[in-house]
Amino acid sequence: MAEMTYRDAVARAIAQEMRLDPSVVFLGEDVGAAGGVFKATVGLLDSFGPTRVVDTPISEQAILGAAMGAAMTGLRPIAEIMFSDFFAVCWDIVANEIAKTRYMTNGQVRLPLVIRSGNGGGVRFGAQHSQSVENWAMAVPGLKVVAPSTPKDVVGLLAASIRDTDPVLFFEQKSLYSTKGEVPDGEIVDELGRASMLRDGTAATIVALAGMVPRAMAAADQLASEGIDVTVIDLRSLVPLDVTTVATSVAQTGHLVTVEENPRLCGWGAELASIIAEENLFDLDGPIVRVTTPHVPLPAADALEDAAMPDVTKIVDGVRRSLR
Amino acid sequence: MAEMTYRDAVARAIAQEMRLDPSVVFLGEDVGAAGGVFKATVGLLDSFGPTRVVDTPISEQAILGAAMGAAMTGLRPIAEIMFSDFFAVCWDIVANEIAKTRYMTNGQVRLPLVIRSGNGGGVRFGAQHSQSVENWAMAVPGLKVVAPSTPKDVVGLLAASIRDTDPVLFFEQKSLYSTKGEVPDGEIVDELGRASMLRDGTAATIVALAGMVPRAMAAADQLASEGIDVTVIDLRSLVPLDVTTVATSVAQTGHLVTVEENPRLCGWGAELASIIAEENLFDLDGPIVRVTTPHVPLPAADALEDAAMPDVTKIVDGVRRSLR
Amino acid sequence: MTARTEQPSGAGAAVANGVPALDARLRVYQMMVEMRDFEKRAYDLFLQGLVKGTSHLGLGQEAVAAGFGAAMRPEDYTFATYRGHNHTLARGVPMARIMAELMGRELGLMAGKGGSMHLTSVEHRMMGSYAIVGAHLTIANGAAWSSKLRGTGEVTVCFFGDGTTNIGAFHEALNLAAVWHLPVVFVCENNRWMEYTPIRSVTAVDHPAADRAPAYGLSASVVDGNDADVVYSVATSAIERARSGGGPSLVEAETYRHGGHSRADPGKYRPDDEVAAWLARDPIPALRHRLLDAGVPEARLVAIEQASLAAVDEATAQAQASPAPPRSLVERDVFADGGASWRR
Amino acid sequence: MTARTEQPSGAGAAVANGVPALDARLRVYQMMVEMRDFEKRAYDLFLQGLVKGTSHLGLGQEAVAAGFGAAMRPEDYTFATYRGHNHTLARGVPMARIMAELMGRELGLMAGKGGSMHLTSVEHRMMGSYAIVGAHLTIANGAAWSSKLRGTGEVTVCFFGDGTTNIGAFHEALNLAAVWHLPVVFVCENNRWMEYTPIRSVTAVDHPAADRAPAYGLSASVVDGNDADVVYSVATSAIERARSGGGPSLVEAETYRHGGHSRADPGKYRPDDEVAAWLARDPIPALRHRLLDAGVPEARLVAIEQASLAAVDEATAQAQASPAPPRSLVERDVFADGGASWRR
Ligand SMILES: Cc1ncc(C[n+]2csc(CCOP(=O)(O)OP(=O)(O)O)c2C)c(N)n1
Ligand SMILES: Cc1ncc(C[n+]2csc(CCOP(=O)(O)OP(=O)(O)O)c2C)c(N)n1
Ligand SMILES: [Mg+2]
Ligand SMILES: [Mg+2]
Repeated sequence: MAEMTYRDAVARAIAQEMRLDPSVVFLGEDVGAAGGVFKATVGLLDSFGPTRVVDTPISEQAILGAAMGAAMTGLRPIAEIMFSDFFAVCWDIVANEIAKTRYMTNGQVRLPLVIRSGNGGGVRFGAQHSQSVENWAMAVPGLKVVAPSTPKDVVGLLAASIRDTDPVLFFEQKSLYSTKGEVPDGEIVDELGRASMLRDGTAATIVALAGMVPRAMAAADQLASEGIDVTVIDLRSLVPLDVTTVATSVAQTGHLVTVEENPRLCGWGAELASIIAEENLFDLDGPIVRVTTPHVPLPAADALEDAAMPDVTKIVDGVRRSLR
Repeated sequence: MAEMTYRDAVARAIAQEMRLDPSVVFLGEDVGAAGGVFKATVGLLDSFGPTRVVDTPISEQAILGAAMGAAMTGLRPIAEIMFSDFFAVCWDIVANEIAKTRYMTNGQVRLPLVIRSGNGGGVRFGAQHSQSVENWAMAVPGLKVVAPSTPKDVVGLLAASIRDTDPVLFFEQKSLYSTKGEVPDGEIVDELGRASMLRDGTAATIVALAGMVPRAMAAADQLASEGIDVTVIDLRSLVPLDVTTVATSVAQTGHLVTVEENPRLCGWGAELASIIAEENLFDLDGPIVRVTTPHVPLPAADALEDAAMPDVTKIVDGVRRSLR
Repeated sequence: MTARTEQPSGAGAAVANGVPALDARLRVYQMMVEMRDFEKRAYDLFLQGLVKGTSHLGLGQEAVAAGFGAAMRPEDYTFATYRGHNHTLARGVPMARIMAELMGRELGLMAGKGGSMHLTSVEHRMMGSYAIVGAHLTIANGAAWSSKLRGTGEVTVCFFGDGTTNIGAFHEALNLAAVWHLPVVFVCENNRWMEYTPIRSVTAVDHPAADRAPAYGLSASVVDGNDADVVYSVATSAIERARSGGGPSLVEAETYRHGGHSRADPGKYRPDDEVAAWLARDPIPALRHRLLDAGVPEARLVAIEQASLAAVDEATAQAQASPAPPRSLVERDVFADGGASWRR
Repeated sequence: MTARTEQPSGAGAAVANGVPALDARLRVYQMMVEMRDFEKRAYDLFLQGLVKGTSHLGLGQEAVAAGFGAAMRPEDYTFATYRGHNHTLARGVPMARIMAELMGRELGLMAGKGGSMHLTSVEHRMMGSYAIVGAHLTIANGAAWSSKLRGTGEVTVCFFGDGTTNIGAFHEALNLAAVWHLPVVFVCENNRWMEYTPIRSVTAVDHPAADRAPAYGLSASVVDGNDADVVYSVATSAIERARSGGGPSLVEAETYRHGGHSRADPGKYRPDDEVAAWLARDPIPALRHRLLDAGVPEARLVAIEQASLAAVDEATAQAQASPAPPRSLVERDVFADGGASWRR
C-alpha cells in the first residue's frame, strides 16, 4: 500500500497493462517524450519504447481513427485526447464510427480500445478547456463511460477499461490530478459498472461523480454536523450505470440529490433522476434535486468559475430542498 | 391558406426571409443548383443568385466556420448540415465556438445564424444517417434548439430562427419532409419557446417532438377510443424549453409521458422528466414514463428500424404504465 | 488451353510491359461483369421497392475495385465507402449475403443491421463501408499501423471519392500515414462529381487527391480508372511497395459513374456530352475487346457473362427467400457481451 | 525632424527597396517593446499567482504580430490563437484591459469570462483568440466572406502555429478560402514546436504551412519571422493583394518562442544550442540596431522603451486595483437578451 497521486495512478495502470499484454499500445499528443501535458504518463516512453508509446501530430481524428483501425485488427490501443473539450474535433470518430461499428456489423467487429481524456473545470482555463463532457458520451449508444474519483479507482478502473472488449471513454478529472490516496501494491483490476457507497446515512442519497465526489463528502460532513446523515454514492461509471445501488439506497432514504459538474441540461443526473421517477417514484418522499453547474459555458476568472460550479453550500442546499 | 409539404415549407421560409433582409445568406452542400438532397431548398438559387445561395465543398467545419465569421461581422447566415449525423464532424465549431463565443467575450459578439439539418430515422438509411441528435445540441449551453412537426411550424419557426440574434440549430425531421399541412398565406413568423397543446385531455400528458408528434396523436386517438382522454403537447423547441405549458398540464393530469425518437440516455425527455420530478413531484399520480428508441444505434433494415423506434403501441403502453 | 496454365497465378502476379498476365485480366473481367450484373439487379430491386432506404451504385467504376481487388492478397484489408458494393464483391464476399443486406433480410451480411452503406465482412478482410465522408481514411491507417506493429506484411487499401479530398479527415489521415510510413494505399475514385456538385467547382487544383499528395511528401499517380489493365498494374506496384516497407502511396483513378449519386437519381445535372463521352469509355467492353484481341476465345467470355447472370439470379432468389431479421436483433451486439444493456 | 514628417504615414505605407518607411519601423519597434514588456510582466504575475489558470507567451515572436499589426488598417480583422497577447496589443487594445483579463478582474477585456486564451475586442476588430487548434481559420474565412459580400475592402488576417497545419480544419479552411477567393491572409508562426513535440517529427514536409499551400492553389511565402522589416513588407503586400481582390495568401514566418509553451514551462525539452541560436536572433535588438544604423537617435528609442515600461506599470496597477467580477456575470450573456435562461 502506498500513497500516490491521481496523476501517477494513470501511468501506473497503463504500465501494468502494457507489461501484461504486448498488444496494448498508447498514442496521443505529447504523451511520450513529455509524459503528457498533465504529467500523467511520465515514464511510459522509457519503459515501453517509441513503437508502443507514440507521440502524434495535432490530428485528433487521425489519432482516434488509428486507434479504431488498430483495435479492429488485433491491438488494444489507448488513445489520449488531451482535454475532453477536444472530443468536439473528433466526435465523428467517437460517436459515428467507434460507437456504432460493432452494432452495424452485427457483432463482426471488436473494438477493445480506451480513450483517456482530461475532463472538467476548476483550473481557470476558460470555456474551451474546462468542460465536463461525460454526458456527451453517455448519450451515444455503444460507448462505455468511466470517471474515477480516487487514485485507487484510477488504477483499477483504467486497467479494467483496457481489458474490456468494448470501447471505453475514460474521463480523468483535471481538478483531481494532484490529489492523493492510498493504492494497494501489486496488480489491481476493478470492475466496470459498480458504484461505491462511500457513506451510509438514512436521511437522503447524494450521488456524485469524479471531481464532485469530494465535494459531496464535504457536504455530507457538514450535514452530519447538523444531525442529518446522508448516504454518498460515487457512481464511478455512467455506462454501465449502477442503477441498482442508487435505487436501493433511495428506497431507504426517500430522497435523491445528484451532483454534477457538467452544465445543467441532459446530464447523467437527469438520466438518473428520470429513471428513479419512472421506476421508483413511490419511494420518493421529496423532490429529486439536481445540483449542477448552471447551463452556461464555464467562465475563466477564478471568482466566476468558483461561483459557477457546484460547491458544498449548493449541495447542502440541494439536500435541504429535497428534505423540505 | 394553401396545403404544402414540410419540405416546401423550408424553402418558403428561407425565401421569405431572404427577400426581407439582404444580409441573409445561405450555404451548404448541394443546396443551390440541386435544391438540396431532400429538395427542401429548390428554387432559392434561381431567386437569389449564387452570391447569396452558395454550394460548398464537403467541408462541414469550413461551412460552419464561415457562417460564424460572417455572423460576427454583419451577415445572417443560414448553413445546412445535410444530415444531422454530420454534426459530429463539425461539433467543435458548433459546441466550442458558436455556442460559447458570446459568453466568453462578455457579450461583445452577436451570432445571428441558423444551422438547418435533416434529422432522424424511419428512412432505412442506417446508423450513420438516421440519428436524432437534438439532445446533443440541448446539452451545450449557448445554443437554441428548434424542431418543428408541421409545415406551418416550419415556416413560422424557421423565420423566427433566422430573425433571432442567437445561434439556432433547426432540426428538420427527415421522416416528415413529405407530409403535408395547411399554411396561411403571406408572411409568417412564429415565436421560439412556445409549446403547442394539440389535444386537451385530463387522463395524462403526452409530450412529443417533431416526428413523434403524429405518433403521439395517433396514440391519443387509440386511447380515446378506450375512453382515456389525454393531452398531447408538441414541444416545438428544446431551447427555450416551455416548461410552463408542460408543468401546468401535468398539474391537471398527474401523469407525464414523453415520446422521443433519440436513443434513451440523456435525451430531452430525461431533462423534462427530472424538471418535473424536482419542481412538480407532488403533482404526480404515477411514474413519469419515457418512451424512446432503446439505447442502440439505429438499424437499417425496415423491420428492425420499425421495431426500434417508438410507435403507437409503445406510446399507448407507456401511458398505461403511468396510469397503472 | 486456359489463361490459368499460361502463367503462374496469384495476387501480385507479373505485369509484363504494362500488360497484366492473362489469368489476372480474366479474373478482373469476371469481377467487373459480376459487379455490373449485381448492381443492375440491385437497381431493379430498388425500383421494385425491395431494396429499401438508399443505395449508391458504382456502375461504370468497376475497373477500380476489380483491378485493386485482383491485386490484393487474401490477408490484405479493404476500407470502402457507402459506394462499396463493388469493393465488397472484389473480396469474394458471397453475392447473396450482400443482396440480402441491401434488402434488409436475415441472410444479410450484417443481418440487416448495417444496410447498403455499411457492408462489412471481417472474414474476407472487407473491414467496412463507411458513410461519413472521410472518416475511414483515418481508420484504414489504424489497420495499417497494426499490420506494421504485428509485422504481418498485410497491406491496407482504402477507397474514397473526389469529394472526400476537401474534408479535414483526409488531411489528417494522409499526413499520419506518411509520417508513420504505413503500409497503406489510398485510392481516390475521381468520378468528377460529389453528389450533385462537380468537384472542380469547389477545389482549386485539377487533381483533388494527387495534387495534394506532395503536401504530405506522399508519392502519387493519376491513372485512367476505366482501364482495368492500368488499374491492375498500378495497384500491383503500389501494394507491393507498401508490403515491402516502401510506405504509403496514393492513386487517383479517373472514372465516372454511369448513373446518379444514389437511389433513383437519374444524374441529369451532368452535361449530356460528358455523360456520353464517359459511357463510350465503359471499362467492361473496353477490356472485353482487348481480351478478344489478345486471342481469348469469345466463348470463354460469354461463359463468364452467363455464369455471372446466373449467380446474380441465384443470389437474388436466396436473398428474397430470406425472412426479415428477428426483432430481437435490435438489442443485440451493441456491446461485446452480445447485448445492449447499459445498466445494472 | 521626426520620422513622421519624412514620409506619409498610414498602414500600407510604402516599402522602398525592401525597407519600410521609418515611421512604420518605429511603430513596429514600439509595438514589439510593449509586447515584450507586457508579457514579461504577465509572466511575473503568473509566478506570483496573480495571473491564474494558464497563459501562453509570444516572447521572441513579437515581430510577426507587430509587423502585421502595423500593416493593417483599423477596419481589418484579426483572428488569433490562445498565444494572442501580442496580436491583441497590436490592434491597440488597452494594456490594462488585457492585463486585467489575465488576472480575472472586472476591468478585463471580457470581465474575466474569457481569460487569457480568448482575448477579444470587437471594437478594435480583434475578433478573438481561439483555444481549439485550427478552428479559427474557418471562422476567419467567414469574416473575409462577409467583407467580400458587403464590399467593404476589409482584410482578415489569421495567425496560427506550425502544429495547427496537421489538423483537419486547416485543410478545409485553406481550400475554401482559395475557392471563394477570399480577402484573407493566413499567417503561420512556425516556432518549430507544438507543445513539447517538434513539428518536424510529425510532418513529412519541411515547411508545414507553405509546402501545403500548392495543394489549394494558394500563393505562399516563407519569411524570416524575426526580421520585423521583412514581416512588415510581406504583410503589406499580402494585405494589399487581398484588399485589391487578389485573393487569399499564406505567409509562413519562421520564428521561435523564447520560453516554454505555457504557464511556467521552462521549455527544457528543446536543445540548448537551438535555443541559444534563436535567442541570438531576438527580433527586438535586431531592429534596434538597424534603426540606430539608419540614424535614429538612441534617445528616441530609449524614450519608447521607457514609455513602454511606464505603460506596463500603469496597466498592472489598474488591473490590480480592479475587483473580481461580480458573481452575477456567471449567468449573463449566454444569449443576446443578456441572460442565460433556457426555459420559460
Ligand atoms: C461528412 C459528410 N458530409 C456529407 C456527406 C453526404 N454525402 C454523401 S456522399 C457525398 C458525396 C461524396 O462525393 P465523393 O467523395 O466524390 O464520392 P462519390 O459519391 O462520388 O463516390 C456527400 C456530400 C457525408 N456522407 N458525410
Ligand atoms: C484540437 C486541439 N488539439 C490539441 C490542443 C492542445 N494544444 C494547445 S496548443 C498546442 C500546440 C499548438 O502548436 P502550434 O500550432 O505550433 O502553436 P504554438 O503553441 O507553437 O504557438 C496543442 C497541442 C488544442 N488546443 N486543440
Ligand atoms: Mg465523386
Ligand atoms: Mg508552434
